[in-house]
Amino acid sequence: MINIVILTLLVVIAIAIIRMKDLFAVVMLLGIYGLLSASFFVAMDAVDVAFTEAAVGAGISTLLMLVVISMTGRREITTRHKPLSALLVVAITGFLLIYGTLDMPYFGAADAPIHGHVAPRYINDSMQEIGVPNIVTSVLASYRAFDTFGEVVVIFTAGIGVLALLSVARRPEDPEQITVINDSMHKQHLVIRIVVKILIPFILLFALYVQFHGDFGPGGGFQAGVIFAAAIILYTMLFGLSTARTVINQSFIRLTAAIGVLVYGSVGLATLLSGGNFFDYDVLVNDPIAGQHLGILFIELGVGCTVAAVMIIIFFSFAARREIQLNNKNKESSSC
Amino acid sequence: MDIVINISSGLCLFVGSFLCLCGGVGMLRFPDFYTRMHAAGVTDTLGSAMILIGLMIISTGFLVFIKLVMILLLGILIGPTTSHVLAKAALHNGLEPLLGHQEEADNKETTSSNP
Amino acid sequence: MIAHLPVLQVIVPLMAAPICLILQRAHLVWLFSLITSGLTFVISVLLLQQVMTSGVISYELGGWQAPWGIEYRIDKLNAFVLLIITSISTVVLFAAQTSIEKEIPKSKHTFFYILYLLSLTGMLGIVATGDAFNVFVFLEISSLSAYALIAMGKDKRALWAAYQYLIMGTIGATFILIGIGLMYQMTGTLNMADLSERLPEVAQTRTVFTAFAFVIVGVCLKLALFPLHLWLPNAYAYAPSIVTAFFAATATKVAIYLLIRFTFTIFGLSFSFTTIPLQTLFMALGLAGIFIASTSAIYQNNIKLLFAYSSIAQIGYMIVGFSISSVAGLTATLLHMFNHALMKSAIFLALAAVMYRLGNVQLSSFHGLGRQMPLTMAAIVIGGLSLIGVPLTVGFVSKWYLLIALLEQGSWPVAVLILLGSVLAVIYVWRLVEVAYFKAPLSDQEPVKEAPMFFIIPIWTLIIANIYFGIDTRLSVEVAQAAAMSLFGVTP
Amino acid sequence: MLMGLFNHWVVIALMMIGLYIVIAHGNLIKKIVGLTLFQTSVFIFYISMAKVNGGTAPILADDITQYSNPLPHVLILTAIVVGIATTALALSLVVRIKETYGSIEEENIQHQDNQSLEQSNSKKASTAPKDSKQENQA
Repeated sequence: MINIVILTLLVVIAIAIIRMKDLFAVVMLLGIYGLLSASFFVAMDAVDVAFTEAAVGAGISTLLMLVVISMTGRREITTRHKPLSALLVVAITGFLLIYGTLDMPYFGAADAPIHGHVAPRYINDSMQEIGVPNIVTSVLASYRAFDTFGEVVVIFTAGIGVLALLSVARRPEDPEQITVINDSMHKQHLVIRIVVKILIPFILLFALYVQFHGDFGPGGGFQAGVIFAAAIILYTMLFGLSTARTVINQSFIRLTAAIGVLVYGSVGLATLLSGGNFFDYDVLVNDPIAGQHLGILFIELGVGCTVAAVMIIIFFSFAARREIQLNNKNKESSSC
Repeated sequence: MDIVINISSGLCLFVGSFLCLCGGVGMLRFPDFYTRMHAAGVTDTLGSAMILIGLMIISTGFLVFIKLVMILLLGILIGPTTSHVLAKAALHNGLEPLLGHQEEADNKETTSSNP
Repeated sequence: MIAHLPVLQVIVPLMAAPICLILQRAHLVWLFSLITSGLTFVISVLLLQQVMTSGVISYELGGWQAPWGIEYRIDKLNAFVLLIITSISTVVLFAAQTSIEKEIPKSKHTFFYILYLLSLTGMLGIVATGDAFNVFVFLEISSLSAYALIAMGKDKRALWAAYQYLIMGTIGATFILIGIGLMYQMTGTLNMADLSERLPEVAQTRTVFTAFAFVIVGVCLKLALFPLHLWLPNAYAYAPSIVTAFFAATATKVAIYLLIRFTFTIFGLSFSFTTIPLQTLFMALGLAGIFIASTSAIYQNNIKLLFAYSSIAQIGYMIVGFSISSVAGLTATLLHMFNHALMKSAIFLALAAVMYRLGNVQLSSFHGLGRQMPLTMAAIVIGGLSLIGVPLTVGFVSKWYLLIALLEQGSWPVAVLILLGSVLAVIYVWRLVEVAYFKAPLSDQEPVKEAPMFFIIPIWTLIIANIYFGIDTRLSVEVAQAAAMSLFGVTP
Repeated sequence: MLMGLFNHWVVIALMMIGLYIVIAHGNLIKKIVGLTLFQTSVFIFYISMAKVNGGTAPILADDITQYSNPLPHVLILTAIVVGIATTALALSLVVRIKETYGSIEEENIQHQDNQSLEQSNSKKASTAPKDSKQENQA
């Protein structure tokens, strides 16, 4: 029953998103949509997915959109164009999908073909073959390790793409001005700064917990990477980009992103050199189960590194652009 | 013993959910941003705390208990901070509280609700 | 290591990309990516050899048996497409360093090569894999890098073109995702070979029909098939010239490969062509594409835009061959994939050289260019002749096979239309030739020199291949025919 | 049938709302929001396929016999990551578009593009000889 309630809420939010013109509200609603769908995933027993969706849908993507809105303005000006043809396309697509559902197995049916054939092996044998209680982790990191490799590369690609589009040659900034800005901000945001200072170590600790606890409960490299990045982003938002950049060096973070992918790939190359197929962890150590554990540990580490690094890179790139825009505006207004 | 645990936890849960509900009603009924935020912030902090305490009482394992304590600490730390930041941001952007204009606001509400 | 070739094909460029980020120095990175791309070319040649002699290669990633783990499955079709991609990528990359010097700011060169390698990885991954979901993942790698690469163009319209491509591409990818999900729901498996065995049991259900429709529409969005082509012209016209040369030759080929793979292997011949009137639909769309795109090409003044429209028309030819659904028709499509890659990459590389010397590719800048850059212009002309389908060029070979396939089916009206389409190609190529050879150079134009060696060598390598494969057709036809036959389950 | 398929239908409605926003709205950020909505709804669709009545989360424990299907979860984990990667790239494109075009409304941008296209065509056709004359005079 809970799923129907959540679905109804989702529909309400989606309609509200269509109707709203204030982009800030739209983005906040999208964040809520992400969080609600994460709760729906929990109701559907997909705890790992829920964790990721909460971190991504309600966290990172909302944050990025807010940064962009602060640069581009928050009003949607034009009214909808060509609504009729859009409606037509959507209606055809929707009816085709509904037509397709008519022969679909019912929701939650245990005898649906989807639950036969491939999936039972994961559920029944993964403990003997891999020895990790969280089935999602064992499928993700061993049976379908190559998909996950692809996923890491997608994230890496996004990071490089954002860098290629937004990176700017760093100009030497006036250090005095920065300290002045920092001081003024310190007075403004005293409470939140202190709270954040208390929180950040715990967030980082939690990220590590998620990273290494992924075998037994929901979690893993991706979620850990996002949480780690969230801590750094929080720090950046409060203490300024230049301060954060002195803490985390630009080229160091790029190196981390590259190394994450390389670590993941090297596990595969190591298995090749030990005589197995790519990502066949069995051959890493004498005992296959121990080999699987070792392989999963390393690739999760690779995922964590890359994801955290790329998320930080993306945020830094956006923030740097924003800073430059603000600087230019300030100069213009002062010169006038 | 079981009965005591169950009743006390149920009581906590009930109070917690009641407070959350009050927060929701307050969000809808209060006149301006600051009072609404007050309703949401204060009642939700206590409401979620009560729910967590209720869950702690019936929690079985030690690990679950510790996790709930952590969530509670986090909530207590973050809830008021966010309310503070929200209020500050609103004030900074020039949103005035409806303090002196209470009567006007009341009048408006009554006129708008009586067509 | 021979046994691991299928995975190395994808892993080599993939691992090279992050190493490039560590190397940092643009010059070094160029050399490194060139070597990497060359290596993938060698691997693909070895793979093709292996497949032609000993049949299908199956490689189980992670050592897990096929439907449980991910499988790489190389048959004649993918080995052929792999060869097209890697060869073009290597040749184009050779000219990359010189070309992007003037089109992309220095600080972004490293990122350019990384994205180029990632895009190559994505395409190779799509082609090599035997797992339906893995296709989606690698599709996204290649698309994301493509969006970023296109946006690096120096014209501001590149940004808008990249954004439009991103929206259309993501919708397409999500459609494919929906289709894969529906297929998975009805069969419980994601492996392509396994799907093809289990789909016939449920082929009559409405869900499988919907899955088919969504996959086809999604692939056609990526393919820029006629009504869904709107993103392509601007994306190709305003991207950096090297990127255009690479994508025009490879990206659409990968999409056509996917279309063939989904219709022939996964859903099977009988389902794809008998339960659904796909044949007539694709025939009509292909023909419409040929005529409408060729006509719009005639009116373009930006030469890159002109040839981008011509690409859409050429996709139309491939789709017509595909829609015949006979061995001969499919052979023509595969041949045209190969041949079109050769001619379009040559033409766009030559345009990159023009861009390098002149800074733009407007028609008016071509005045008298035939005498100033003789080698480059000659390459464009030969490429154009190939597009038209003049004998002794590769374009003739594939059109010949297409016509034979059409006449075999007795559909001579379509054959006449195809020939008419070639007339349109004559017109748009002639406009360029006329300006370049029969008009005096504008007096305000600085006389320009011939393009540097880094352009001339790759351009003429491709042009010579154009002529060689136009005369000696044994190799390309043999492979294409074998691939087509294996898809129809006919033993030669 | 109504109860069995109700879930799917609602999810399809959500997908279509997302798709509608992408196609019909002109604001670039709103389009990205629509795209995210569309993708998230597809994720919901996948995850509801994996549910087994009476099943639990696929984390092995001693006293549980029925688990939900773990494979769609894995696929969607990957797809979520792909989604955020696309969003990040799209947003960076929007930032650049705003900087160069000064607007994030589709109609406005299209208008500017058409103008510049016409300009370049007419300039090349009509002003090129004029320029050459000027140069000759100089």
